[in-house]
Amino acid sequence: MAESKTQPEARELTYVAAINEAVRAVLTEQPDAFVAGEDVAGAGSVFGYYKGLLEEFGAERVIDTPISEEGIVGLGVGAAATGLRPIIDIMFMDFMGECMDEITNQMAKMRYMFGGTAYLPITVLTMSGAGISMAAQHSQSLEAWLCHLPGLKVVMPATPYDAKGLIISASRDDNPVFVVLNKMSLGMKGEVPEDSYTVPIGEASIVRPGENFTIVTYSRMVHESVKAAEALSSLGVETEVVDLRSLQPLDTNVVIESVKRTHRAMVVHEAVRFGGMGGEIAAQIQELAFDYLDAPVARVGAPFSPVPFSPQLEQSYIPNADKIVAEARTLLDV
Amino acid sequence: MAESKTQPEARELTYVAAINEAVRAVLTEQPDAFVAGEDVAGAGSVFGYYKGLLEEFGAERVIDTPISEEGIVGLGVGAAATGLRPIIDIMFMDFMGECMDEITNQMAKMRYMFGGTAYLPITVLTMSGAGISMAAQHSQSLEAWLCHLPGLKVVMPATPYDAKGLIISASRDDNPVFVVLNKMSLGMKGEVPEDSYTVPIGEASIVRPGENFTIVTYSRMVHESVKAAEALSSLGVETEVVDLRSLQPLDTNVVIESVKRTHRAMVVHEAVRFGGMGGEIAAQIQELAFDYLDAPVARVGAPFSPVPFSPQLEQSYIPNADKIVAEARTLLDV
Amino acid sequence: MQPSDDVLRDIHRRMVRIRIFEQEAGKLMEAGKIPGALHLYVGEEAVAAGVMVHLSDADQITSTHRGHGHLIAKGGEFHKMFAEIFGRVDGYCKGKGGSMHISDMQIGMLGANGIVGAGPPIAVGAAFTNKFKKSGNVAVSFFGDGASNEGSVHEAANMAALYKLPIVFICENNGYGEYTPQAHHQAIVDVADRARGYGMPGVVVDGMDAVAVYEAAGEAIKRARAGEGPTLLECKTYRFFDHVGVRGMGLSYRSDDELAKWQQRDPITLFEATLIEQNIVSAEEAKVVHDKVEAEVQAGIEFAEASPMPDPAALLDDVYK
Amino acid sequence: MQPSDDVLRDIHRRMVRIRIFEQEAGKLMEAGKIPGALHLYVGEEAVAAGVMVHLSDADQITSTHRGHGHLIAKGGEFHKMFAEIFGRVDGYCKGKGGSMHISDMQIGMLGANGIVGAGPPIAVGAAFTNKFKKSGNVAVSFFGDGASNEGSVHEAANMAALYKLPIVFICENNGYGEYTPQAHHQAIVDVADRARGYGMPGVVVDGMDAVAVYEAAGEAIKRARAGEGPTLLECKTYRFFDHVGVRGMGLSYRSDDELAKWQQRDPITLFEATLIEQNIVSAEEAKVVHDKVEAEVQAGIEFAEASPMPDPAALLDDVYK
Ligand SMILES: Cc1ncc(C[n+]2csc(CCOP(=O)(O)OP(=O)(O)O)c2C)c(N)n1
Ligand SMILES: Cc1ncc(C[n+]2csc(CCOP(=O)(O)OP(=O)(O)O)c2C)c(N)n1
Ligand SMILES: [Mg+2]
Ligand SMILES: [Mg+2]
Repeated sequence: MAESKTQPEARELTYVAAINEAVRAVLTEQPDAFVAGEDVAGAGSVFGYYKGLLEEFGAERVIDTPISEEGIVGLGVGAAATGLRPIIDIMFMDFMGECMDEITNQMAKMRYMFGGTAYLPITVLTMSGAGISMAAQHSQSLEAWLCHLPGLKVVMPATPYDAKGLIISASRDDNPVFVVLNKMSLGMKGEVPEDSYTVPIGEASIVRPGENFTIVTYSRMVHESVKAAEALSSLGVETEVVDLRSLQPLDTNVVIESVKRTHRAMVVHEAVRFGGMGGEIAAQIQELAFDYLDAPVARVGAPFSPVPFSPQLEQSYIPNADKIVAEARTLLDV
Repeated sequence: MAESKTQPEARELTYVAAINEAVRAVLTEQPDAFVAGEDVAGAGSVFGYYKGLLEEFGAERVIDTPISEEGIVGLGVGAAATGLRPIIDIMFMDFMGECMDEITNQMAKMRYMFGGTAYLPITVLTMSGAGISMAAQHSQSLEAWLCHLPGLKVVMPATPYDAKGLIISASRDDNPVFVVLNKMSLGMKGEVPEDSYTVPIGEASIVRPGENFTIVTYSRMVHESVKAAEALSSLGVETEVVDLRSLQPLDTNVVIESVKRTHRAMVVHEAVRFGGMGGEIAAQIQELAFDYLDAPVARVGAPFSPVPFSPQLEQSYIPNADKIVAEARTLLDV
Repeated sequence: MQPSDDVLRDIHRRMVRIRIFEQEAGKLMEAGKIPGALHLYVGEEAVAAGVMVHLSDADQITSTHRGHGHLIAKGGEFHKMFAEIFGRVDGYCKGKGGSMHISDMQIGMLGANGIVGAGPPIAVGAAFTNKFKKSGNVAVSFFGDGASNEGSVHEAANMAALYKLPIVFICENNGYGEYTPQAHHQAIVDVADRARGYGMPGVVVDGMDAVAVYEAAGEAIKRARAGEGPTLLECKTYRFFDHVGVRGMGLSYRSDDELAKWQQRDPITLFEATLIEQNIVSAEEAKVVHDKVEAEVQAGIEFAEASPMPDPAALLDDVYK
Repeated sequence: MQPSDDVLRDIHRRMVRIRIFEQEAGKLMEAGKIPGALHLYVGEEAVAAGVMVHLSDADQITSTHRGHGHLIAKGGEFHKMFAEIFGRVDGYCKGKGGSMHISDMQIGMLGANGIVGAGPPIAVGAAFTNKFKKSGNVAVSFFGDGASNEGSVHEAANMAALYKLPIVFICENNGYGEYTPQAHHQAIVDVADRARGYGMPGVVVDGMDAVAVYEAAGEAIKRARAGEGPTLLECKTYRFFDHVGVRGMGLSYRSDDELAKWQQRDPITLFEATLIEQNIVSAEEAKVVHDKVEAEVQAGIEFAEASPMPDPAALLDDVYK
């Protein structure tokens, strides 16, 4: 896939508007692309991603589906295998349980099982994260399930810029790509060029340079990590924050190079800590940079419980800058 | 739950016979227990777990279901919430995608979401692993999905003794417990006492002591690891093999104590290495025993592809003693 | 199955309880006092009330994301409900569940559910217990027209018919799944047409008519208790508020005309008029019912507001038993 | 839709191709030459042949775990099939898929599938492509009586009817899901009864009668191509071998009598007798068909045996494009 980083212009968009612009760009560029999902057409998605697209591209390309997640993903798999480029919407990532078979056993494996004779250019947009009291079944971050499945790619944009660029990359990719969005970020603003640009899948970005400590993170936790880095700075620790952007493939190089410079690292994600991607990343860091490490690789993630409803409880559940700082201070002894 | 380790008698059973005996013991002890799943009654399961149980306990307690995994797990959830103690059979673990919502959003979370007013004494028996050319959709080891879900317990017995003891423990537990079995192990023999005994959930066992190196593993890979340990012994490395038996809860203590003694560790599982439980375990080891480690914690798992059908390819895919030894020699420089 | 006057009064009371609770909840939500999502039941009261009046505390129900009405009709208590949807420690779920997971295991209300279509398989499990224990209890599963397209509902219906379980499936067809009209989510008009494909009776009833619901549900529940197996009962109804909250996302997916037409068939107005006409309750008595419920709702709100937020130290409680 | 003589001969040839391939595959399996699981199609040939003769290479099908018959009838080549089920590099899937994932994208065979019920949603996607591209092609989805209870089949059927997609659902009702008889997995006799609940026609046909299948499938496919939407066509059939392999697990879940009764209605014997009686093929010509296929099967086996095992270095190929 061609990479086409353009100069950012001084135009600001929200995360949700960037998603909208990305999907519009894809539908414009790719005559075989279409969007299908629950309430994506008439309502433009409950998150507003697709507002105006039904009007612009018509009901043949922006399609409301029944509440049938397995059917929807199956439709995407079958359409992709026969020449279209579906954008499939799974409203909340929590609903993946309803279509995990189509994801795991069909989408991820068809190409391999068929000896390379098929390919599936599917983009799946879905929503993760807690923070607005949607309780245990509408707040999860289950990316670890997807990253464990050979055949899938997984990206998790933290900014409007990356949301747009990664969605466009995903839909130009000839493999299934999950774009896992974040609900607390929908209103966040950032620079977004007007043209159709890509953010390459599999490339992390250093969003804050630093020499003493590396935080590896992704999605909304990038911003909490940057905040934490500012706080740590006042304690004399200069933290490098690596935004992975893609979890599968994982940009191990950028992470390892950073840790080799800083000698201490922490992985931060919103998902439940136990069994989350932090384990994989921490394991890789110590495998590949063992001799450079002056301290264990720490991990910050959600505690081992479902997401509670009550706002204060929920706040005490979700990782944030304070918790990152606290954990870092213990780790770094500052 | 009462622990009741009994003296092993000199009676040998196969893994599948141990499973059968365990379920028989549970149905005998617990009048509210029943077994439901596809072909569990008339056929006694395609793996033979339940042979004879329909005849012994009747069609009200050993129940063939339609091919409806979501319905079957839902039946288990609803029955457990209203006072029964279901044993639910999911024929192949690969089919969990069909019922992942019931597992994730109902079974694992009901108690928490309801503020502790419900409890779900469900035991799920399911089958993992490759090795008999069942190809990509009948050979997976997806325990990582389950271990990431607060509210579930997960055990993976390596021996007939543990299979029986863990199934009995699982069905006495008042929480949902997944007993993930292994298809290559069905015919393996081992000592199994006749009486109803338990193997405590959450307790690892050291199956081979050693001073120079720790392998942390579970399920069938325990045996490959022990084989590898023998080979390493001839190279002067005495390997301690820790059979986790339970993955959730994880017996961190036994692992950490071992590593503190041996200073070098490797995690071995059959699941895909990337995103597998090895990441979590390796991350914990370096978090909790960093200063004791003389080398990075290594991991052996399946490579990043679906399971191939062709026997030789499949053999080159599955971790085994040779691969463990090779990886260990690199790690330990022997 | 003609309802007695007492039963009629009971249904009326249950409907009013739902209506006033939901209206107040809607206001509180708009006032920013309720976190998260709130799916209100206003307009559909005849369904919950007409069904639930047949059930004892030992009978079980599974509910939906739109669960308050079901819980109230089943006997739920306002103060614990408000406390829950406010996220307080005295709520039904100690504040951990909220509106979408509100539940009362004591009275067989196996939970509102944030997953569309998740209830029916669980209800099959409850019905299985009833049969296994020969308890004579029945399980009732509510689900929407939108939910009817989930595979889980299909699997549950088939299993229920296969095992002849004591269960009733109630499809609350309010014409929409979120913002998608029925005609855009299925090519059929009557969800009850699916019953035959499982080997169970399918019945369509006017869900705005509490007596009609009462009678049809009574038949189905009797059948279930008698060991004759499940029924699929479709109640045609309408929600007067938006999908979420009162005004929702402000989308124009349904017309004012359509809403007005249905509001003319307000199940409570209709039912109350009949009761008064038939001298079963006087206008006065009806007003007393409303006033009493109103007072109880206000007391519930006060209770809930006084209830503390859960202690963060309780975060990890109740993950396991 | 009366079949021409040529079509009849074509159907015959396809049936014989399936039968001999499967019989040989069964023998090879019993001889230990085929790794993994093998679900054979013997007894059900009239279904695949009667349907597939209506399709071009541009029409798509989804199959099941019992997929050889579908692939052969769709035009699959023996040598690549044997190579695949032997796990050789010249197989359809380079040895990576095996029997349960055998597929030929070139001729629109979108794969056998190890997941029961997984095909229909994928076929809906293929039909969606056909409609989107206005290609005039049709998708056909095969699934079993057992599979009909999977939620995926329900969701697919509803979506197909909703969008009026060019698709036909073929339920191969052979009376069993593995070892469980139909009466133990659903409370209905005709899976086609489910069609009405989606708003599509449901048709039952004798799956042992190739002409009956041909005619009913022809109608359904014509409807689909004409943009009139899906049909659910149920073919009553029987497998002469066990669920897996030839003799399976040796369970006595069906009686010898039952098997014998169905074998008397062997679809090939019946059909051949009719063809000969009606002078469409002579007994001699029929034998030539068998002999030719036999020779082709043997050549396919030889090819497959000579084909190398895949190089372990190819293990990680084709995970991604
Ligand atoms: C599995 C799943 N898919 C989608 C959703 C999002 N969602 C919540 S309510 C709803 C509509 C449900 O429609 P219906 O079943 O008719 O119930 P109603 O809201 O009309 O009462 C949808 C799509 C969900 N919560 N769960
Ligand atoms: C999702 C899933 N559940 C269960 C199985 C195990 N299984 C394989 S074939 C089969 C029976 C299928 O019955 P049916 O659909 O009638 O097809 P038939 O074998 O009779 O052709 C079962 C249960 C599976 N492969 N996939
Ligand atoms: Mg609705
Ligand atoms: Mg069958």
